Amino acid sequence: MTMQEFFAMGGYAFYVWTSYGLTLIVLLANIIIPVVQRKQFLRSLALKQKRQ
Amino acid sequence: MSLSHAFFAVIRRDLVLALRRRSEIANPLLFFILVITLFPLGIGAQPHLLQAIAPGIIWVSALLAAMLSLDSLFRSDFDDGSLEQILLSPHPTSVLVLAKIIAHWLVTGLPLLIVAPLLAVFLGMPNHSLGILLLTLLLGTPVLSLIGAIGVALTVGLRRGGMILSLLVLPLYVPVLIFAGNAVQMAGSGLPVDAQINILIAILLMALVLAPMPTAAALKMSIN
Amino acid sequence: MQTQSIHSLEGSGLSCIRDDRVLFEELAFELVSGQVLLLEGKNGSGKTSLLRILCGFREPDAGEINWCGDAVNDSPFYAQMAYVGHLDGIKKELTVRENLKMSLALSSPGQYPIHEALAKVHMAGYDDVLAQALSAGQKRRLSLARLLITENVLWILDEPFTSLDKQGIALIETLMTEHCASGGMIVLTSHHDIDLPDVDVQRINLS
Amino acid sequence: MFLIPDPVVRFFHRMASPPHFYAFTQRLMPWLVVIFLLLTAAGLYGGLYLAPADYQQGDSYRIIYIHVPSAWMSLFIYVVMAVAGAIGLVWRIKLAEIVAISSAPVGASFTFIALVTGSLWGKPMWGTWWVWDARLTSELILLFLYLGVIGLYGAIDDKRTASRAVAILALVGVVNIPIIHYSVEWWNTLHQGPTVTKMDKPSIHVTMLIPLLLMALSFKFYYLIAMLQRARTELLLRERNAQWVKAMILESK
Repeated sequence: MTMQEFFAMGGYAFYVWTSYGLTLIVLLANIIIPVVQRKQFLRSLALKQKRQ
Repeated sequence: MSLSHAFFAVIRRDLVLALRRRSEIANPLLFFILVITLFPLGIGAQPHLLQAIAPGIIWVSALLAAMLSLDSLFRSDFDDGSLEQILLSPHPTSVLVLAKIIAHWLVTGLPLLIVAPLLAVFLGMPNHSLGILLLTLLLGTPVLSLIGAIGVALTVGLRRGGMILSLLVLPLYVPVLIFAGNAVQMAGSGLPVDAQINILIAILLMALVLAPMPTAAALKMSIN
Repeated sequence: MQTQSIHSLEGSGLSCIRDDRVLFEELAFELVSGQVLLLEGKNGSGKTSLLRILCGFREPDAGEINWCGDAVNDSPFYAQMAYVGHLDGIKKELTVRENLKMSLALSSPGQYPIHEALAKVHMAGYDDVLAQALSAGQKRRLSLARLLITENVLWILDEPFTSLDKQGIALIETLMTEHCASGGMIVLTSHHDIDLPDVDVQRINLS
Repeated sequence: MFLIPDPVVRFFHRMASPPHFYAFTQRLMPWLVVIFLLLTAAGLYGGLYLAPADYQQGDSYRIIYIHVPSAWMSLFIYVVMAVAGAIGLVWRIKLAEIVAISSAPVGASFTFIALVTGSLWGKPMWGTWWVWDARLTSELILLFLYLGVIGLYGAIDDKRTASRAVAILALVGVVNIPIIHYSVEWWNTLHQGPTVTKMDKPSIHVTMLIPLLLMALSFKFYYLIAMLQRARTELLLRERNAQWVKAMILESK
């Protein structure tokens, strides 16, 4: 199987790759959002402590 | 005093209150009639079309009317502190809550049954399915009150509980809608509907047994 | 109350945190029949929160409460307590008598029948008046009448003196003294200083 | 408790302590990520490359490797959420409450993925984006249930109270899900006939089955990772005044 054939997915490329791409985005977002939130929160806590 | 005395006292109190307030009975009923009147205006009054969707329309409207009426179940008790007194009673809260739900159904659910024949005529439903429509309303609307009580107990303490209540409650109404709506539809085409009715009875019994407990727990949570 | 046995209410290690603020910590008290516990403190110092914890409406963030030696939930606590809170629990569409009958149905009959209780709170003859026609002070006295008609040992009162005149305050003080003399006990919050010469009053300052 | 071996009890006891949980999950995280990546790589390689095309559906069936595991996860996570909620409700374990609410967005995401991929799979198969197929309809209702849980948690300001509300709601939901599922299935067979069921069971071959199971397992690990990340954030938010959080921030400077 060539790379081209692989990406063509037998003519269903749009459906298959949209599915996989969307899943990737949603799953990544689910990790990134809480991690970023935590980092921000820790930073604000550290600032608060410095002020005291 | 005994539990059964407390149970009936709560029912009687809520019925007296509803009678003295009146709008509590009238509002959901008017809403129910109004929504059903809107459908022929919205989709056209071809008799066969209306006839085909009549069971669905009636049941969806009943669902919405039941949901709109839910707020009055605990609202005034929550606002004036009666709910605190009920929770402090040595009697099991779930039983007292069941009494309140029954009273609420008598006030808001039962009237739907009374106007349903009129609406069935509006929508041109065949006469032989009227009995089944009434039966499904009789079995289904108490379930709506019982399940709805859980949702409203969870949200009664919130300032903007209305929107979230519909999100909590409507998905749980799906089984009732499916079986009841379908029973009426089948009855219209002269098919047997024993299965649907039996399932509705089973759902009602389950809701009667299972719903008061989480409702009581949710009220305890809401009061704090 | 019929048995005149000694009851006790103990709290130990109680703490309450609200919105990140520690209202109280490691709070302990012990109250026995015939005593009054007066909670003092500024607004927002946690007086009402403590009362609501005693009622079981709120969970303490730490600590426990015992009734006669047993945890509140394993004891007949709820059959022996009555609460008059910030909200009066009165249905304005019901008459005075109907309101009291409802309270009675939720609990068990106590020292006084309804008409005597109404007389004691200076509301004789108001039986058939709708509660919405009552003044604030009358409503307050009506909710206090609830304490007299139901069976109870412990009264939990949140600011019982609000919207009462001098006469009304004296009336409650009399009722409280009588209640303690017959083996009852009371936990209350108040802005006013209370005048109970014949009663053993404990004070907790929450600020 | 006497049925559970002692070390297990001790493990859970220690895990229920917030600082220990926070530190332990931090150390655990790299391992979870490595296992997840390995499983996903193997699953995708097997599913997208090794497995042959379906004789009826061609390559479009390959959506199965995310659609079906997502649908499984959506139900699985709801049950986990209800169980964790019940534990929090009964034993008042703060971490159980946090696990319950941290599961909800992950579960909702999987439900959303199952719906969208189902639709994307349906388009070439049925010719339309949406068919009132039993599984898709059930997933849609499940999504509403998840959104209800998330919305309720957001609406209640006091987070301990909100956790109790969520636990009650999740328990009610978990009792209702089988009933909803059954009723939708029943409704579906009645109205649609058996035309669309071919999506459920492509004549599955071992080379197709193994990647599917690998993906299902990899999603389980993904759930652990995402849920723990949320739980750690939520834990910090709730414990922001605790001594251990202050100590930790001092150390990190």
